Amino acid sequence: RPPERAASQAKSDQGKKLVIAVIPKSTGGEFWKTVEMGAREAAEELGVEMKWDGPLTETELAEQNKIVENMVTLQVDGIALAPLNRSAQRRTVERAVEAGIPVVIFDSEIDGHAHVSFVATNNKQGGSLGAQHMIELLGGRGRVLVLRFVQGTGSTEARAEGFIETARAGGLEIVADPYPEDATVEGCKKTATNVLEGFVKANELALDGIFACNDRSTLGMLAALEDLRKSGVKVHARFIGFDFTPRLIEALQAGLIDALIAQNPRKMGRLAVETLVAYLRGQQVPEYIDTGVVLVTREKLATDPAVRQLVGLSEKPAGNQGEPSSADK
Amino acid sequence: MWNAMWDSPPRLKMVNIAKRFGTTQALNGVNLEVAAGEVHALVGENGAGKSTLMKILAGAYRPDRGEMWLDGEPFMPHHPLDARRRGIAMIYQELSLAPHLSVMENILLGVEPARWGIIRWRRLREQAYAALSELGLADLPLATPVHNLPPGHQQMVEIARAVISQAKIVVLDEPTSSLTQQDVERLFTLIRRLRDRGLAVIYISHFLEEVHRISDRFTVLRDGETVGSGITSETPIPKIVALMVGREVSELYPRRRRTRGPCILEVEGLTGIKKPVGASLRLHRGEILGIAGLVGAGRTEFLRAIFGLDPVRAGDIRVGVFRGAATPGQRWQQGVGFLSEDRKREGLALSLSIAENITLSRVDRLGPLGLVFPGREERMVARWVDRLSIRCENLRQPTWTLSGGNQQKVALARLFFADVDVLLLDEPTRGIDVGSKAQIYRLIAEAADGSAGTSPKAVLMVSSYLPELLGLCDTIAVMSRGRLVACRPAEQWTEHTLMLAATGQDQENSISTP
Amino acid sequence: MKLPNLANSFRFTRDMWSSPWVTAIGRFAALVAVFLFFAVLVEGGKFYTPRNLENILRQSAVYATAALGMTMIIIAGGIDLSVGSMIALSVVTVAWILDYHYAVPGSQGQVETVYLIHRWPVLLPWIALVAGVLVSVLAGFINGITVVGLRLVPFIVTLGTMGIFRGLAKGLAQEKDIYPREDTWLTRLMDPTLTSHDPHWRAWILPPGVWILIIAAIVAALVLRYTKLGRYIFAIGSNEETARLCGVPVGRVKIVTYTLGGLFTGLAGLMQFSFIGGIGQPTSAIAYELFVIAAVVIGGGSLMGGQGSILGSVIGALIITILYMGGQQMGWPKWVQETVIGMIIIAAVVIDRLRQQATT
Amino acid sequence: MKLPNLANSFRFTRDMWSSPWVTAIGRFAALVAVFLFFAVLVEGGKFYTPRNLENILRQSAVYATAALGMTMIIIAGGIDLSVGSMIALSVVTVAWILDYHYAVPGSQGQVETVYLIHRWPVLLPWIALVAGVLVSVLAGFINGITVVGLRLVPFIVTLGTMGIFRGLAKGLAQEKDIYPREDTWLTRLMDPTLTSHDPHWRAWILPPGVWILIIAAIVAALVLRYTKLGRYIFAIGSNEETARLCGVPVGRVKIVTYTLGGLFTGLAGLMQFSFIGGIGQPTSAIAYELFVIAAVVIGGGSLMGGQGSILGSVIGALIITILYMGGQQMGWPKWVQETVIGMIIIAAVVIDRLRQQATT
Ligand SMILES: Nc1ncnc2c1ncn2[C@@H]1O[C@H](COP(=O)(O)OP(=O)(O)OP(=O)(O)O)[C@@H](O)[C@H]1O
Ligand SMILES: Nc1ncnc2c1ncn2[C@@H]1O[C@H](COP(=O)(O)OP(=O)(O)OP(=O)(O)O)[C@@H](O)[C@H]1O
Ligand SMILES: O[C@@H]1[C@@H](O)[C@H](O)OC[C@H]1O
Ligand SMILES: [Mg+2]
Ligand SMILES: [Mg+2]
Repeated sequence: RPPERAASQAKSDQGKKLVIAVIPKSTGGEFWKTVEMGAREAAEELGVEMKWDGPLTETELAEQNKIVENMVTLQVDGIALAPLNRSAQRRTVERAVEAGIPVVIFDSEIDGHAHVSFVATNNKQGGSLGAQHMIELLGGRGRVLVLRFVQGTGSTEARAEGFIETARAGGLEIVADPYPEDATVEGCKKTATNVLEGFVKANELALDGIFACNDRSTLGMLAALEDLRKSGVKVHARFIGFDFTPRLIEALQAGLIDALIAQNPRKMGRLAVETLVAYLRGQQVPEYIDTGVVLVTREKLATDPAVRQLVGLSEKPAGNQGEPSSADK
Repeated sequence: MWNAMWDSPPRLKMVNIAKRFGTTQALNGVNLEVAAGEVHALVGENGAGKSTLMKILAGAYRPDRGEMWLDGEPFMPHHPLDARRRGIAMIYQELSLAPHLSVMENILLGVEPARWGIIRWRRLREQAYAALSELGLADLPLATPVHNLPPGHQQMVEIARAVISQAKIVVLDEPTSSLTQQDVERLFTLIRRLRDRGLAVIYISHFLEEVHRISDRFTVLRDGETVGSGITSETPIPKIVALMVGREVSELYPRRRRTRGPCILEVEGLTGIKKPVGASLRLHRGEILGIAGLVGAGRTEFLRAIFGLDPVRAGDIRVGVFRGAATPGQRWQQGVGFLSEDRKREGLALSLSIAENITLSRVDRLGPLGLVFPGREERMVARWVDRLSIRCENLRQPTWTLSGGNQQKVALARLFFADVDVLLLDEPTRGIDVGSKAQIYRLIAEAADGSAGTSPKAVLMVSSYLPELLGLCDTIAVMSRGRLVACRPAEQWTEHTLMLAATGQDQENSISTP
Repeated sequence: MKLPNLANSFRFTRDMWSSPWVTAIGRFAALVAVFLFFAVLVEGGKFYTPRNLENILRQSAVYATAALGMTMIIIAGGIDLSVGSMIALSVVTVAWILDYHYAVPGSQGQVETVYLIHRWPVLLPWIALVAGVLVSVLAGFINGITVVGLRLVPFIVTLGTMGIFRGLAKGLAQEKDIYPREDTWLTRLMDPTLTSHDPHWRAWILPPGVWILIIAAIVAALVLRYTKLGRYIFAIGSNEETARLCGVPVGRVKIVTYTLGGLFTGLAGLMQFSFIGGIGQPTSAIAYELFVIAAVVIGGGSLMGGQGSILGSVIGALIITILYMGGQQMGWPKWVQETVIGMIIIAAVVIDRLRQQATT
Repeated sequence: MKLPNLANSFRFTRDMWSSPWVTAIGRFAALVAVFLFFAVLVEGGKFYTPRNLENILRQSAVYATAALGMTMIIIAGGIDLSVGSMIALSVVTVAWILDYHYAVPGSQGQVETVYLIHRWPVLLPWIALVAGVLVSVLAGFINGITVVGLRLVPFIVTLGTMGIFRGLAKGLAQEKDIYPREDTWLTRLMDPTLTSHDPHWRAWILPPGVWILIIAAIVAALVLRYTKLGRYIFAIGSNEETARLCGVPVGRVKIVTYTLGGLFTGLAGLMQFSFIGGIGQPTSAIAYELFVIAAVVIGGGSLMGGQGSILGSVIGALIITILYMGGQQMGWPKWVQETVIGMIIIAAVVIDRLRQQATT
């Protein structure tokens, strides 16, 4: 954690408009779009210029490294980075810091201490939140499948870990925890399909619970389950996913998903930028900022206004129900 | 002279050589003996196996059986380099150069002077220069990629390649088909020099007059077997032909009186990108009009420009009632057909069937609304396959399975199938043996007569083989440096006057259109 | 000289083995062999349940449909590396139209979002379908005129347009996935029907997408075999110079071929849209060109042009799919699957070459 | 006997414009133009800081190094679609060796894990380096003998091995990323040196990986120009039949070419290993073959064989990299970047064709 020099540098920067780079794990997908939204809002409010760029999918390490380097070249004042890999990119971050550019890490953890602050969901807690609910749903017994996401990634690995630990402690059996083929919905769906096929016995899916670690893997699993159902296989497994997208919310309402663990991507984007700017302006920032995680069930979705707001369901009464905020358009 | 050498073993002895390609027995027990210090001609019909035999000698193919001796030593090359090292230099029938490499690299390809695998450029340049000098082409640019050279010079580069190696035997497989008369003379001088130096030269050609001029002895192949050999000066050409074909070719040119019909093709001042230059010509139904000229005179370009394959810069073309330039597609529609001199590159789609090749220019005749009815196609094609006696197993056979002569007939059948009124034929018998030639001449004549059951056609025929022009055509024009310099009835021409006109020494030099 | 009548036009030694029928039967035998292999090995006969058979068709449909156009292009001596991107472009276009909305001033001075799908619930899916196909047709046309107009190697042109079309797909989707407001029948195009609970869908017997494939394949095969266009495509691939000499409008035929390629790829795009669950994902179908080309090659297409068959390519797509599905259902690790598929691609071509050698 | 003097072997009208030097200068001009474009547009002169110049070299090194081998293969008339997979295979191999460990019975009856890197801290990185390169050499050799031995089109062979090598990389890594126990100097191969605080690294002036590229490029260019092997590669690509008849050992030369391709790809693999932070990621370098081929083609290589140059390909790799970097630094959206790169690839080839036309 580079201490003093921020304050001194902050002074020299005064008067000049700050330029910061925000680098997500990928530029595709609902989750990152929402993060971008939050980040942009914050940047506008704080009067800083923001550059947003990331790799295509969440496996392209070399790509993300190049983007970080190019931002260093541009001598942006600060970088907020959601690292693809917690150990492999440690040096990437250290190099940026060596070049005099403070880095705030968000969404996913990174090894080392070069960064200024870490703004993220408590992912492990999110995982165990899911496991607790699963234990409740299954009454403390059952065979559960966990669909992971990209290996080596701070966020989703912590979720899987949190889930598995808590679930095991609560008496559940983890029968498989595969990584998907790649970081796309398709890739997740393919892997989910293959793995599920192995549990189909006598036209029945011999699983009691399923957990997926983020939006892509939840979507893929959802699609795979739908295919199974449509082809006449009985599915009684409880399904808990992570993150929300309009499609996932619909599925939750329709009973295809039992619960979603929701992070707050908008807030995450917002806080990442706010923290970075605060640091650049010479303020004290905490080492870790928790952006919060909640369990969303069908009931909460219908009744809890905070939850409804979080997932973007309109606050207006019944008639307009289901209208997403569609802030991107 | 070569008689004296019989005491020592012959330079080359090939005994009982056989080679089979799939179902084709290309060679079936061939014997060949060549002495040092002689030019030995190898002749035979298309597909007799000449090139195959030489490729075995050069190590490109392995024979199925048979033995070879080189200067009395057993000889069986495993690959071309092997043969080259033992003193076999080969100039293949098809041009075989690496177009991107320079002249000097091509000359020394495969035998570059090198130390530790590193090329010694200086020495390479010297050796290439020496070889070219010997051919009288010292001014050829050594570092230019060969694709920038005209075809004649490309052929000379290949010959230089053979000269360079310390060869004992030099094989030339149809070397003259793309050479100018001047280059042919230069080549013959070189061949004689090589012979006098004690090398053995094997010379393959369908131009029997050339064979007669240059060779000391000859060997005839027929259907993959040796059917005879002898001393050239003691054997008249017709006898060699009889050995090749297995019968007397009595009437090579079907001479008949024809009546000239109306003018159907009129060309006025046609000028292409480089050639032709202001060429004019009138062609009538019932007429066979030949165009003579040296290689590179622009005859091919003339036909291509008429047919819309090459751009036209100036001039006018009239076909029947149609005026002006047109695409090949339109030409076919107007009743004009074109036979290319280059079968392999553009004449035939070799992987398509016989039927498909024949109908390709008039697919619209195979059914209404852009449809194709295979049954109808086969009926229509069968007639022409029969008329041209194309030897094949069935109509859906890929064209590459046919022998060269039969491939040529397929290309020709396309014009008959399309029932065109004007046949533009470019070297219709290039590389074709004597027997097949006679058959092709008969077909062309029948078309012009109208004796094939249709109305008389008009034929415009380019050929470098003067006897064929004199024997077949009613009228002959000469093209020189892109200009049509003379056009007279065939009776008024002799080989000599044609030659003079082609080289631009014709006294009268008048364009007379009778 | 006699006419080559049928009796003598049939020599057992050579012609029989190289006849298109024998070739097709050979490929079919390979397909059956691959199928039987897994039918025996996958436990409990699960591999040949009607459900799995339907799945084989459903999962191979996208590749097979795109392979129809690729077959034509490859026969004409070309190649199209941009099919994956074109599929994505179609997918995104369909979703974009289904999700099209605009803002109107609402009742209380608020802005209200109006979705076109709510206005035109019947018409809009059709518009989306047509637009989704058309965009690929246009893309194919662009490939065609670039190859012909600039006289460039198709490999390079389509390598370029692969980037361009993918970029446009992402641009249209604003670099995220588009989630259409409502599910329409377009989303259900590839749904299994055999086991469906909905009698309406059951009546289809096979998923509508598979029907599209079947009809498209028949049309493509007929075009290649029984039309002038088909003849020209073969002729150009066999020897472009000859085709030109014979009056074939080479440029125009090539453009039409690439455009037809776009048409079939557009249909494949519709299927992909349904298959990934009715969303507009611009990163969809990455690297599909390789599978599609592989299907054509396994099916007997030659990258030198002049050779290939629709039936063969469809069989090729089925073989690839069965290998994947079988490998998955056998629980082979992913890496084994990839390795095996790689080997099969090579093996297929080797066998083809051996067969051809045996007949010459 | 006189030597032909230079004057007569040099025709000004034609030869001058098609001479390799003019061609090279033309390409260099294109590179400079692209560079200047961004140098002007990227604010504050940041595009031509020493740091960015170093970055351009670092970021293009993987493509450029792999392009060296690809250049040879393409000149010989072949193609290699498996380079991306080969890079991944090398990356995984290096990581696997660095992470190699085994269990021994520990002090209190417990099992203890021993890491080889702790035993042989100096030697092991070297072993990993050699093995990482060798595995790609072997892979290239396999491509070569398959193309030659089975007489297959390289497109198909390497499409197959693309799957096979990727599969093997995943298999070796057990379908996960490998995290070597310790960082070694191998991880730092591509670290920037200019801005490094470590004087030891600074002394290198450029990152060691870039040096490897420079040396490899010089060697490759010399091989192509001054050795028999190099001329044979050109001869085979120019006219394989002629080369065979002239006694060039075609098969052997092709095998050597693909194997050399593997060698350079292996070196690129080392760089990639460092560039992604020293882990063994089997999904790394997906689709890199396309960039590498594009670099060669932009650099003047012809997919028909017989043409291409090392300098050109390196310039091609630099152009592609500068376009990406410039696009990012200008803040172009991703989709614009992709679209632009696609267009540039096509434009590069068009310009090349025009230039060639002008000289003939
Ligand atoms: N590579 C090959 N594959 C199959 N058949 C071949 C091959 N090479 C030659 N043949 C066949 O072998 C026979 C002899 O061919 P070859 O080329 O030796 O004839 P040639 O005497 O040189 O004829 P031409 O006068 O036309 O050059 C022909 O029937 C030919 O079709
Ligand atoms: N200088 C040259 N460079 C390259 N190609 C040439 C050159 N001259 C002629 N050619 C080609 O060689 C072939 C024959 O040339 P051209 O048409 O001028 O002569 P021709 O009188 O028809 O001779 P031929 O009897 O060989 O057909 C043509 O295809 C032509 O394009
Ligand atoms: O870390 C990211 C996670 O927070 C989100 O849920 O999905 C994408 C992930 O990689
Ligand atoms: Mg011959
Ligand atoms: Mg000619």
